[in-house]
Amino acid sequence: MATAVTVLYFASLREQIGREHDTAPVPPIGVSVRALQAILAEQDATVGQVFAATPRLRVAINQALATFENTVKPGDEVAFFPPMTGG
Amino acid sequence: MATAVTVLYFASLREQIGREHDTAPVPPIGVSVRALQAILAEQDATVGQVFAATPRLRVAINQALATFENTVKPGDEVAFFPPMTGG
Amino acid sequence: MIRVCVQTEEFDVGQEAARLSRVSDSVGGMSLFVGQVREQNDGLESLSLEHYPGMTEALLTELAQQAHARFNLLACTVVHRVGTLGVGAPIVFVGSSAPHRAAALQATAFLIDRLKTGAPFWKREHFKGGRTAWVEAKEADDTAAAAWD
Amino acid sequence: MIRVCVQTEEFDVGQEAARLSRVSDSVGGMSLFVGQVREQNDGLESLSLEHYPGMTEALLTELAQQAHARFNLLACTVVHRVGTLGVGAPIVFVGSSAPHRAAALQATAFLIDRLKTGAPFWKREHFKGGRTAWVEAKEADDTAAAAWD
Repeated sequence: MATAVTVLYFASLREQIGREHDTAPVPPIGVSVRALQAILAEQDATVGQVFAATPRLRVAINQALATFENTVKPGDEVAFFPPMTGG
Repeated sequence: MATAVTVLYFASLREQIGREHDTAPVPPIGVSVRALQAILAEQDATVGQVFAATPRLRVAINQALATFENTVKPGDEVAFFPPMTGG
Repeated sequence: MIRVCVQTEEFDVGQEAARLSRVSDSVGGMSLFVGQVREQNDGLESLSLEHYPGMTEALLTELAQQAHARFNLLACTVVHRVGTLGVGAPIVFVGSSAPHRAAALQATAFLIDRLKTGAPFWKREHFKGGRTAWVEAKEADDTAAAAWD
Repeated sequence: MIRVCVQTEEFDVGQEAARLSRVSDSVGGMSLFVGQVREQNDGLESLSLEHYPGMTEALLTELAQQAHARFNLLACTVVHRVGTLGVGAPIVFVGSSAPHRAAALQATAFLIDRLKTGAPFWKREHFKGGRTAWVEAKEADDTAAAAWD
């Protein structure tokens, strides 16, 4: 059974953090995205700095746009990225 | 020197009148489109009836949209037609 | 760049798009509209399109120039077919290119709205069984054209 | 009919238009939009487009379904390229077909406005001399997207 979430970084976040993904342990009951950010920042201070330095940071849980109050559970895929600039 | 105007009929007007064009004599000083309509109706009663039976009749003088108060002079090309339905 | 054509032949949407696209490196957006003959369970078989040669080209050119100036276009194209057109056949192509999308989108809407009631074309419908009818001008089209005043 | 593609290859505007046109005899109007890489005397050479595989397709499909329902479309298509695209290269194709022109025109504007800020694509600019920069999200794009709420 999964005990961690997969974390993906895109665009300027990926570039500044220097990798495409992380994993982070979360309890079976889950944690908020904000709590997950704290866990990731504890694992690597750079991640915390990049989060802090990214205005209008966006998050998706399992490929659907989410808020920082949403809950993340083991096995989920969580992605962080700057505002989208398609088209 | 021209002493007449060329008159063109389009779409339902052409069909109801049964021909594509007429000529009508006008004085060198010119006449209004309304007066030209009267001249055409005197030449052929059908033309008068078709004008009367066409709601929102349109007119162009020398291929530019015009009003029924505009002046028509010998040598001009005057076209009558129903509202346009392009596109 | 302004391109206006009145023709019986079918137009090539890909070619028209390529023309509008290549006009400048500053093109960021291109908006295209195609009108075609529609059948709505009324037994329509074809339209015949009549126009006023000379005046049509002049008015379409004037309209294209208005759009070019009003929306700061880099290019615009109007191609209108005449003659007999079966159900599904393309009737009209309108396209605009501009640095930004909003100008291109608005210009194309302006062109097709104004063209409907402002250029000397007349449509006649031919139905199964031989019945024919002139297409009536729609008030909604006048309203759409006037909305750009 | 809904068609959504994310691809590196160039799309064919003529083929995409033909697909939208042929979907039904009830198609009366078809509105197409193409966005392309624009150079504005800033020395831009190319864009690289990154996306979130899986999520992109899902969001674009949802967006196309919204447009289809909201504007009563007969068909709509979104094709978005990713990878490296030089100046003048097409980036995105959006198209809608409907019985009447207004629905098609509005749907295409809706799709491109919403897609700009609502699908996980990110653009990076590559300039002459090697400088690169991530494209900043524009407030005007958020405003345009929100105008459809």
